[in-house]
Amino acid sequence: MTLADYLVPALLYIGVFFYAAGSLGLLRFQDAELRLHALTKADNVGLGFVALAAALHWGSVAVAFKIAAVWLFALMAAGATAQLMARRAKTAAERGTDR
Amino acid sequence: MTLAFDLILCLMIVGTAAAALLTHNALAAIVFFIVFGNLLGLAWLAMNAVNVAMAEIAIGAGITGVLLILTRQRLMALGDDLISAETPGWLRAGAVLACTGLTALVGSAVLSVAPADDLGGPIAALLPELGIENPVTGVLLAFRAYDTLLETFVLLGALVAVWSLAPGNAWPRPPASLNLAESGGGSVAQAFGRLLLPLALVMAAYLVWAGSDFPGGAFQAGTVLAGGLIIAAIGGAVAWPRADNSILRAVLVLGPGVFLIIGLAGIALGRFLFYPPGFAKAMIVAIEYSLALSIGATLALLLAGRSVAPDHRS
Amino acid sequence: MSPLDLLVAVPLALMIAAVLLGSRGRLLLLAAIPVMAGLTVWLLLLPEGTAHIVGDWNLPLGILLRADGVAQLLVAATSACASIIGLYALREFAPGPSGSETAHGYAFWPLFYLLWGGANAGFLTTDLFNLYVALEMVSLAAVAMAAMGSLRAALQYFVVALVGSLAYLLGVALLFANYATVDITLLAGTARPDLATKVALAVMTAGLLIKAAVFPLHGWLPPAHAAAPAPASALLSAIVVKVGFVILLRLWFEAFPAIVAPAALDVLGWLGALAVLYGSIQAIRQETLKALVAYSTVAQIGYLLLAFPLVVTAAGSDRAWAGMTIHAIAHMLAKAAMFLAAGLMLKAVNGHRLEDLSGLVRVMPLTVAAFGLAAISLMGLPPSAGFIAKFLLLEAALEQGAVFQAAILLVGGLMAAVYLFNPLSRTFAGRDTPVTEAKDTLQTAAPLALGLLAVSLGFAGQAMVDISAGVSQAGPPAAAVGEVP
Amino acid sequence: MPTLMHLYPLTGAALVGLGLYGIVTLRHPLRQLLAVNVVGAGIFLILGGLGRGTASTDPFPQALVITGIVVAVALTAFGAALVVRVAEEERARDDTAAVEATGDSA
Repeated sequence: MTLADYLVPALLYIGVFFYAAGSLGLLRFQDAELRLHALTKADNVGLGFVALAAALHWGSVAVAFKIAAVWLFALMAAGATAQLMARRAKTAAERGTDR
Repeated sequence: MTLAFDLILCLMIVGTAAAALLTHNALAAIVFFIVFGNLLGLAWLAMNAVNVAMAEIAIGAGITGVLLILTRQRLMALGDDLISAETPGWLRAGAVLACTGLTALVGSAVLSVAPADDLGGPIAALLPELGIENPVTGVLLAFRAYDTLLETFVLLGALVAVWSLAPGNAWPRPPASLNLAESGGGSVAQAFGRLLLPLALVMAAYLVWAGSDFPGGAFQAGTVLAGGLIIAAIGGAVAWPRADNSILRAVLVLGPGVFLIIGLAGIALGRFLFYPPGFAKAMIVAIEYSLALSIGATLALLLAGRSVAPDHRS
Repeated sequence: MSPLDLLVAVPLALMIAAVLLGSRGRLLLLAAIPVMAGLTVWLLLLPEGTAHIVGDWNLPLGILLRADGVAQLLVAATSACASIIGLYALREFAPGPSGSETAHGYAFWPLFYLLWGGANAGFLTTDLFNLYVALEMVSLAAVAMAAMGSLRAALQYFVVALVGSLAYLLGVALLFANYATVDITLLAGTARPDLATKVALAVMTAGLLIKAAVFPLHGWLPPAHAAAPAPASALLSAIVVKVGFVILLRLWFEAFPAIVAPAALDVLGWLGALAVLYGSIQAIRQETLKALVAYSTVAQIGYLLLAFPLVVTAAGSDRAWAGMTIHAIAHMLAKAAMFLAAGLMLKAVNGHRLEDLSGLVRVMPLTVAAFGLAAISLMGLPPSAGFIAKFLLLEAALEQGAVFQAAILLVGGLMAAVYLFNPLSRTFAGRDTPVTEAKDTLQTAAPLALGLLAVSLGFAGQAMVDISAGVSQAGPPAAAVGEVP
Repeated sequence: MPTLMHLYPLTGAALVGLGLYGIVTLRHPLRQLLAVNVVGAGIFLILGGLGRGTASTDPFPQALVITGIVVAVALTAFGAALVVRVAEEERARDDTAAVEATGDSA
């Protein structure tokens, strides 16, 4: 057993924990901003840990680079989407509609 | 471990499909459908069919999902509440019986067939002749190139069919804008769109190139391109062209056109869609690049919809 | 070089041109007609059983194209119908006086060529999955054209057509899993009467019966066909429903004749008989002209299925086969003529009811004559192609002692006479209706040419019988089959 | 002889039945369109799932499935556009009817 053999499952568990936290937030938080906050922050940290685990598991620099690119991309997409959704939620709240 | 994974995945697939069909809320149905599509992608991965997994997630879940969401939005803007009228109990009971019967029948037919990789061997034997290593690309662009050629015309025809629905005073104006960034402060969406479009282009080019030897290919690449175009349109970074824009029309027919010309050129050498020995890969890559471009534009415009009249908002 | 692929490739190339040019490019049709006519003649002259693979890829991986009797006759009739309907449509789908184009004017032409190429692809291929793609090409164009008339009817047509296609595709999936091929000629050699094959055949047949609008799955057809613009109605009734029918022929008589139970054929025959009776009764009851013509299609499709049990029986089976095939092309020509003529008449009187037609024969005698010629073929009166078809079927039925089928054939002919005589007699009787439409020579000539063709083809009866017999029952050409694992 | 390999194609069979139930019982055309896509996905699972060998998956049905997915999205897009157009026309008809009704009463 190498260090990676311990690290990979450990990272996966940490990742899953953040995912669970994010999902819990999505379910329990009251308004759109808080829910988005849980979804984008916690889930992307979770994704980061899972990505790290995957990169370690395959143990190749090229693969690690690709996985890092995927994670960065997911971060940007989540950020941009969350911003759009938050703005939509804000205008909807101002107009007093629920759509 | 794998069996448990397969079982849970299959149960989730059936469960999300049932939820998508049975829920009263149309938006929830669409969301369940998108989850369903992504789970199907996982199923294809579990079956070692990476090419299909990519196509399913990108097209089956992605494009179809966006299409359903946009359609719902357009319908709601027209005052359609998307509530499916209650069907009478006898009809539902009959449907349950009939569909259970059909499932049992199809299921027992499925069980009577032993799963087997029958053609993988013969295909692998022929691939060196083509100079490519991805067998699925080989089937799509060589052995079944005729199917694929006709299919690209179905896609083109679908766009023409969508366009044909434009009301009299709208043609050939552009489709309704998807721009969400117009009312100030939209810089994030806009910047993201601007960033994504060139990224999508690079990604699409890579997918076509890699598709000869690894999973990927023209359809997956075209979908990535379409995704980039849609995001850019949402961010206001691109505006839909008019339907009579001649550059647009040229882009739309480029892929089917190149495919058809290469097919017809084959006649000079023997038969329709015959690739000259040694040039098969070059032909396939040429077809795939032009197809990816056309597919990307076609899918994006299929999502955008038909021309709308000047006073129309949606 | 071979017409088998060019008959598909040329319409597709024209579709590309039409996407680029829209209705400004509609005169390309004038170049397309001679080219397609030449290719069709070439196809008819090919030696019996000519077949070749696409590209360089043998079965079971590749796709086999083949010119058998059914393909030759149906492609020829499609060429004739599409060419003449296209000429009729030149005026209907043209840019406006100021050069402005409508969405319909633009979209009709690409869809027209898509339909033409898709139908030819379907008639000429022996591959069941390739047939699926061809079926979708045709359905897509057909629904879009129906939508130019009535959006509601088109939506209903769309859902029904989609369900039919999926049922067909489900069967294709089961067959591929079971036999590792979807080629009809290969399936014919290896067909087994096992569960998967039976389920596949059942769901495919159900799907195709929906697509061919066979009673009681016909509900979508009359509204869609009656509401569409005249050229679109003509294409739908003449060509589109025949594609589903040809796939049925391929499945029942080529891929799986060895395992089909006679009882199953009898069921299809019964459905056909019901379709003849129901469609005719409905046609008699209609008060609008295009609905009448559309229900007549439901009835006429019935004859095609009525012939199914006659074909498989050994005695006189050639005759029943020929009668069925000739009936398919006779109906194509006659129904296209009738929809075009009906379109002209209704436009002239600016109405749609039968009573609006009164006295029309004095104003547009040639168009009424075209309607009458088409009616002669649909009723099965000599010397029309419809007569040859019904005569052959009747002879086969009597020879096999199938009194029931013979009776339906006769009753159906009589009922056709009733429902077709009604609009014709109106044009002769009563006051003159004010006519609004300016005359257009090409549009007047189109249904007349199709009607004359439907009637005069009866004189070529023997030639058609000979062509229809050209079925390559012997299986695929040896050269086309690769290593089957 | 059922094997574990039958799991995915059997799931496909279940999806075919479920989707058909949706097509029959759902009255809104957009929901029917969604149901049609579920049936299609089920058929694809049958086609691809029965092409699995012990070590590899047959690329031939994979290619057919990809073709099928593309045809499905093309038809779905047209169907969706048709649904919107029908709703639009009906809305316009309702509006005209409403205008005429008020015109009569005035």
